[in-house]
Amino acid sequence: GASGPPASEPPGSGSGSASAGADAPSGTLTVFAAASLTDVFTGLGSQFEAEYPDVTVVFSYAASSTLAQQITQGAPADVFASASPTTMQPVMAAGLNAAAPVVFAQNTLQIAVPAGNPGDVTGLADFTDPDLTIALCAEQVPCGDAAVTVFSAAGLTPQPDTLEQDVRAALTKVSLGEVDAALVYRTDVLGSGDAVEGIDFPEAGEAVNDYPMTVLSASPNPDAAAAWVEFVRSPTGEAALADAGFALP
Amino acid sequence: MSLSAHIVIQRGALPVDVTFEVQPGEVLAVLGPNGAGKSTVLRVLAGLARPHFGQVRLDGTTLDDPAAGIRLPPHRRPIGMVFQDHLLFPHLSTVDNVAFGLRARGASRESARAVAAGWVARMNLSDHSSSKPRSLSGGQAQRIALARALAGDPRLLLLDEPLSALDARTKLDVRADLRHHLADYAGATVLVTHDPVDAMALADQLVVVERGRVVQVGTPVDVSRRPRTDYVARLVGLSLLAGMAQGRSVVLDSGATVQVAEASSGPVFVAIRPAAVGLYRSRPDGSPRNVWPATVAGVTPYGETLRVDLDGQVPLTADVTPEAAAELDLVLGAGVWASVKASEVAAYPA
Amino acid sequence: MSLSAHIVIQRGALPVDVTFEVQPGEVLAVLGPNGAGKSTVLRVLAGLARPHFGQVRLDGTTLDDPAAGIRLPPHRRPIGMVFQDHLLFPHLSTVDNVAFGLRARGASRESARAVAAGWVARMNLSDHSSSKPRSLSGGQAQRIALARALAGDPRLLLLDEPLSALDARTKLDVRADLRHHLADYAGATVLVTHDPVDAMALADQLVVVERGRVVQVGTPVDVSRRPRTDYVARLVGLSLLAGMAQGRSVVLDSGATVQVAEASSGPVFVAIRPAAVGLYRSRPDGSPRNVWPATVAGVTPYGETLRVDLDGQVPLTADVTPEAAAELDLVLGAGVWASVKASEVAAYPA
Amino acid sequence: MARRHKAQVDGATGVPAALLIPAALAVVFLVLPLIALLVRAPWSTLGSLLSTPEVRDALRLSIVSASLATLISLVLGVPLAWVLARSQIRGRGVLRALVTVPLVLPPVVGGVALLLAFGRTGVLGAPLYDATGVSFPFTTTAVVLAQTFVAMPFLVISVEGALRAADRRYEDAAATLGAGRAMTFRRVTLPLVAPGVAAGAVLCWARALGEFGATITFAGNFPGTTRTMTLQVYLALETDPDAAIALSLVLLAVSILTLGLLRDRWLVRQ
Amino acid sequence: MARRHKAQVDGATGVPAALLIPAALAVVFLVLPLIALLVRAPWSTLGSLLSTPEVRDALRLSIVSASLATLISLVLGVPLAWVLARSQIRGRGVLRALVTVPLVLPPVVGGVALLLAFGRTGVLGAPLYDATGVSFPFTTTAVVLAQTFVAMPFLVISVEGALRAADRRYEDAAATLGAGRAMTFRRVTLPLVAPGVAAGAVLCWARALGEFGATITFAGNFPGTTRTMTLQVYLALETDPDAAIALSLVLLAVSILTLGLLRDRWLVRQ
Ligand SMILES: Nc1ncnc2c1ncn2[C@@H]1O[C@H](COP(=O)(O)OP(=O)(O)OP(=O)(O)O)[C@@H](O)[C@H]1O
Ligand SMILES: Nc1ncnc2c1ncn2[C@@H]1O[C@H](COP(=O)(O)OP(=O)(O)OP(=O)(O)O)[C@@H](O)[C@H]1O
Ligand SMILES: [Mg+2]
Ligand SMILES: [Mg+2]
Repeated sequence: GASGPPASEPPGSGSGSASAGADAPSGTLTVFAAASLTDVFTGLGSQFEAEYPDVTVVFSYAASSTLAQQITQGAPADVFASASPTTMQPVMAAGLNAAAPVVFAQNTLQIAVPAGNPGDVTGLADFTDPDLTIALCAEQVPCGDAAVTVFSAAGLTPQPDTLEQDVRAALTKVSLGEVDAALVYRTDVLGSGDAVEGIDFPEAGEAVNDYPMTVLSASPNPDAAAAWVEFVRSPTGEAALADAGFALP
Repeated sequence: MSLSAHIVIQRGALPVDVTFEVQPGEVLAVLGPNGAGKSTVLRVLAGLARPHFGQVRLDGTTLDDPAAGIRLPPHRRPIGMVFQDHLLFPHLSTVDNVAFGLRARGASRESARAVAAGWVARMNLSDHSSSKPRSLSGGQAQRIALARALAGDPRLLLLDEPLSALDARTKLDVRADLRHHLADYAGATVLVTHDPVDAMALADQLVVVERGRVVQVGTPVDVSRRPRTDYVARLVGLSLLAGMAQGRSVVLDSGATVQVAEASSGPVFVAIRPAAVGLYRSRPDGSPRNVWPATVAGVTPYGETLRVDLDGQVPLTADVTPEAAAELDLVLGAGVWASVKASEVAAYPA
Repeated sequence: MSLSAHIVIQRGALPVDVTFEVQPGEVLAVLGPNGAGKSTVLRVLAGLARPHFGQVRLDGTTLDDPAAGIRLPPHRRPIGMVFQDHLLFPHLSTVDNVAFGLRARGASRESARAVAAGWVARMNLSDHSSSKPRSLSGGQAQRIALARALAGDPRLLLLDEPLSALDARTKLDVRADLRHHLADYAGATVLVTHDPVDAMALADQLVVVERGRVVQVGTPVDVSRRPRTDYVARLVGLSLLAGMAQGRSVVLDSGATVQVAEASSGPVFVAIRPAAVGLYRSRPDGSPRNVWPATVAGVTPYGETLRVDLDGQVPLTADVTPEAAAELDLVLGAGVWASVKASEVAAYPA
Repeated sequence: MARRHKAQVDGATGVPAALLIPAALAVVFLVLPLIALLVRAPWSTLGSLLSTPEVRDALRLSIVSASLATLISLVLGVPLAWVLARSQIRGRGVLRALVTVPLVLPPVVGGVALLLAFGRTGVLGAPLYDATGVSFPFTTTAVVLAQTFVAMPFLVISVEGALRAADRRYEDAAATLGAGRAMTFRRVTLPLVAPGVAAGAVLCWARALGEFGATITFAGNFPGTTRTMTLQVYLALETDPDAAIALSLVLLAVSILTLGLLRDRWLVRQ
Repeated sequence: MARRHKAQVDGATGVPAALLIPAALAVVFLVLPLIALLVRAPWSTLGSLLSTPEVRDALRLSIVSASLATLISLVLGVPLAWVLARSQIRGRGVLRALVTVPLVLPPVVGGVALLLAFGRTGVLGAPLYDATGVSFPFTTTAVVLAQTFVAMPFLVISVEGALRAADRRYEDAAATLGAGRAMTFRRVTLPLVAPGVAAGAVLCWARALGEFGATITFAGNFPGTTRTMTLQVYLALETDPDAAIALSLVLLAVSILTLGLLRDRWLVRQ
């Protein structure tokens, strides 16, 4: 986690050190991961390689939907870490997951406003103000889906000016001051630096977005894949995820 | 290496239908007014236009025969062509333009260049051998186009007014050179020209085309002495009249009578040289047997004489000296008398 | 509406430096060999090429004066121009090509069309008035180019070989028409041509340009009678010799002596008409005072006579009948005697 | 004999192998993926997809905005191409390089750049907003602007190429007939390079139609005003890839139809 | 008097207002966003960004793959353009429409189509994989293929436009000199339309360099093998938008430099 140097010494964890076994994983491990995991996974990757020196981890980051497409078209991936259960669906439908996907992280919504909060946004209720410029995610993407849930829980009808295709597009507009508020994930607010301020709101707990991960049935390197899933769910992994703003299941 | 052609093709509103033969080593000149179809005929011979009907044979090989579905593509024809507007390749230097055909026919770069350089020198343009066509004058461009066509040593040479842009001096040289080359040349040549002097100098045989049809065929001397259409007559500087001969007089369609040197009968053409026509203010009394009234329809300087077009029952052209013209007061519309000696009037069967 | 021009411009390797004046209503013909710079001069007058030095004034207005930084752009010049290669707009119909200049100068679409249709009719091309230039023959295209230039009623008319692609018949008509128009025309005309007949027929004044310089100026009759360079002499069909006169004999640079009709002294040119030259197999004994040995350098048919080029101390051209040529056995390199009567030889100061 | 000639004739009126083989390869390479898409497309659901008003709106918006973007590109871009090809203006090289910028910029970054320039807090957008209260983002205007920004360079570059290849002597002839530069341009130059302009317009329209990144960044994504067909396709990709393919095919069909009709009209003149 | 003329001269050697004003507007519109980007760019971090081996790899990969894609497009696309412009082949209209397909297809869908055709389970990919064990996706080859698929139509359309505008009579002249179609094409047609081909190649290269959607879908996003500069920008957008802008500017600078050098060479011939 935030403490300690990247583990040159393995974290003594209850899940047991896989490196102890005679069949220590080796070779190349290919991880298909949602683009929002770029920072966390890249960091975890080096730690993993330190623990399993015979393994080289290669990441391919893209939109979860793109990754799912690639996997169903026969992509040679070992692990798929998706940003939503929806995008995991096509892979499961095609029977390409080796085991039931595990949820390794969760994300909740936060209100993002430009630095200085020019629109004086205080809570979800401001999203119904037609004078404010509001960005939400489209229903088809996870953050949009979650937004629908929180608004109905709050009994509010938002007045968005745009329904963004991904969180990134929404955040760009917040950081440039084009919109007065947007509803995005707290991890994204955290990763956006000083240009964006986050405001918590009580209904956020109503919509929790799960990040599922699975080893793929066509995995060329199932041992390393299994080790990776373990590793992400180990205390080291959980600490890194928590640092990035994710909630743990 | 004889060429025989029967070409039928529709060009816009003009139906072209011509037939001719050219023997090996012979030069055929095609004469005719603008828009008669001369360039069209050359394009068919080159394979650039498809005839609708007819047959073109060179040397026993059929080049075109639409009915049999035969058409040899242009690049397989052993031809050389000079286009009316040169069409030098703008991106190639003068010498590379000339070398193009040699290269296309398989010569190596060096040998093609060497032969081409020889041709450029022959055209007196060695100074320009590495210039692009854009920087050549009109006449220089035409000489290079000629060299380009000749360099490939074609078996059929097609020339579309190859001398028209040349200055008088160069024309003499190029014409002489061309004549020289054509004399040595075993293939057939078809030359389109407007200049009767070129035709006389270069051609063994003349075909006159008007409105897509052949109107007269013959040797240059034949055609120039006995024109059969107004166009040819003007071309060779004669006045042409048509009529019925009865002994030594010919009755024209207008009713006038012309006395001629030799007796004949039936429909004839009558040709009169402008220099043989005398003009008078009042009816002359003398030996000339042909005397007609006329009005002046136009006066044009022609070299050092004046050429006078006359209207009347006997339309004629007369050449007079400027002094005579001043004396006769030859303004437009003036009435004069024209006289011609019967011995100066040639009649031949129409 | 007088034009005065002093034009200095470098074209490739050719330095052009010419000066001339054209009075209102006058036609100036520019003659010269290929590549002499004739088209270049026209392009400068049109504003399409920038002179490096000199001055062009039309009607008191300065069109070009590089030293003063003055240059009127082409479209502001009241000119009409016929290009050597026509340059008809390929996307416009014949009549729209002619109407273009009128429209550009502000006429309404209808009136421009009406005037243009008149011009097309005048060129006998009404049948083609809605065709695209691509479907015109070479000569038809040139007539339309002429109409296009004339239609705008320009104050300075620039003609780059306007008649060269016309057939003999049309040429007569268009030349007469052009002459007619030019006679009525108040502006100045500069005409580039290769054809001495055109120059004689149309020009009031001649400028002969060779290698970028003016070599002779004068009226057509003057220039044709008293050529000052070989090029001009050939152009008008004379043989030109240079020498020193002492009374009635002229000593040529080659050492030979020519007897002339009138006495003079100092450097002179001697001009001899080919028709005045007699050829003999052996030295003739008779009245002609000039008799020289020569060898045959070339024989070319010229109309109905043969033109014989002679080498020797006195290089000459002679016209002979085909019969005489056969009798004399005029093959290349044959030795002959040439004789000319002193009364046929004109000498004038060099 | 006749037979031999016959064979030669066929060989010549056809296309030489040196050209035909690569051309055929190109076609296979470009068309095979399309065929694969067609095979995969959920034909049965196409009807119901097309009948949703959302899709119809998106399609209409796409076509209208791409056409407007092409129109603006023609009006502004053809003169720019002329300046690049013909004028003696200093710094033409730099200018040309700058014009190619939007070609290379990742579209999303292009969208960011547009926001920085024309957004509510942008270099030009902020004073505009302060003065008039008008701001471009989240409007259909923004869609057109984004598409124009991304697609105009295609037009400019192809028209410049056509202008350079054109014979300039016709422009000389027009000048001697009294036509100023503007008239020469309009009545001579432009008709002469019409095929090049048509090609450029096709490229421009197609690029505008397929535009995604700059649009979503600069204009946002709201049904009816800024959600073009491409945005619709991207959203569908998230949840129902087959629907996305079907929507793309609709977009394709419309564009092929439009281009087919227009190009035939344009090219007949030639 | 002289003064009046002087003024006229300037007016004429310059650019007519009717062209200058729209051209200037176009330049402002295209350049202003770029300036805004430049102002905003994190200049201080540029050095450290450029020194990461990841970025250098991505840049190299981008340039190499875009250049290869352009090369393939030239080799296959110019003949295709010739066939579209010159041959009498039946169904040319359909062919041309098909060629424009990748222009309109949203790039991600294009990537899906490529997967469906050339992927390991694709129409052509499956038999290929079964026979040889070779599969394209997720390799550098896939990057080149994706870029070629998306960019080649730009080349084809502009070259076709140039071919149509070219004077065909020069080809006639070449034929009478014994040059077959292939030689005529190589030695006459191609040099005559060189400016058009150059313009097409520039468009093609730029489009390939900026390509994102098809690449990430068909080739994946692996550092060193398939992560081009645009993909790098995309990732940076997720984590550090300022770095993304800086990376885009690097991409821009490289492309402007390359195009500037090449175009000057090509255009001088003209
Ligand atoms: N591509 C074409 N389409 C339609 N009509 C054409 C085409 N080319 C030529 N013509 C017409 O065919 C006729 C013959 O043209 P051609 O060029 O053969 O004449 P020509 O005898 O060579 O004339 P010139 O001496 O003026 O060159 C002309 O009336 C011309 O208008
Ligand atoms: N754009 C150019 N660049 C370089 N040199 C040129 C250019 N245009 C013409 N020249 C050269 O300038 C000289 C004069 O050319 P110009 O066209 O004026 O000759 P001309 O007298 O009209 O000849 P012609 O009677 O053959 O038409 C020629 O030697 C030509 O090669
Ligand atoms: Mg002709
Ligand atoms: Mg000239």
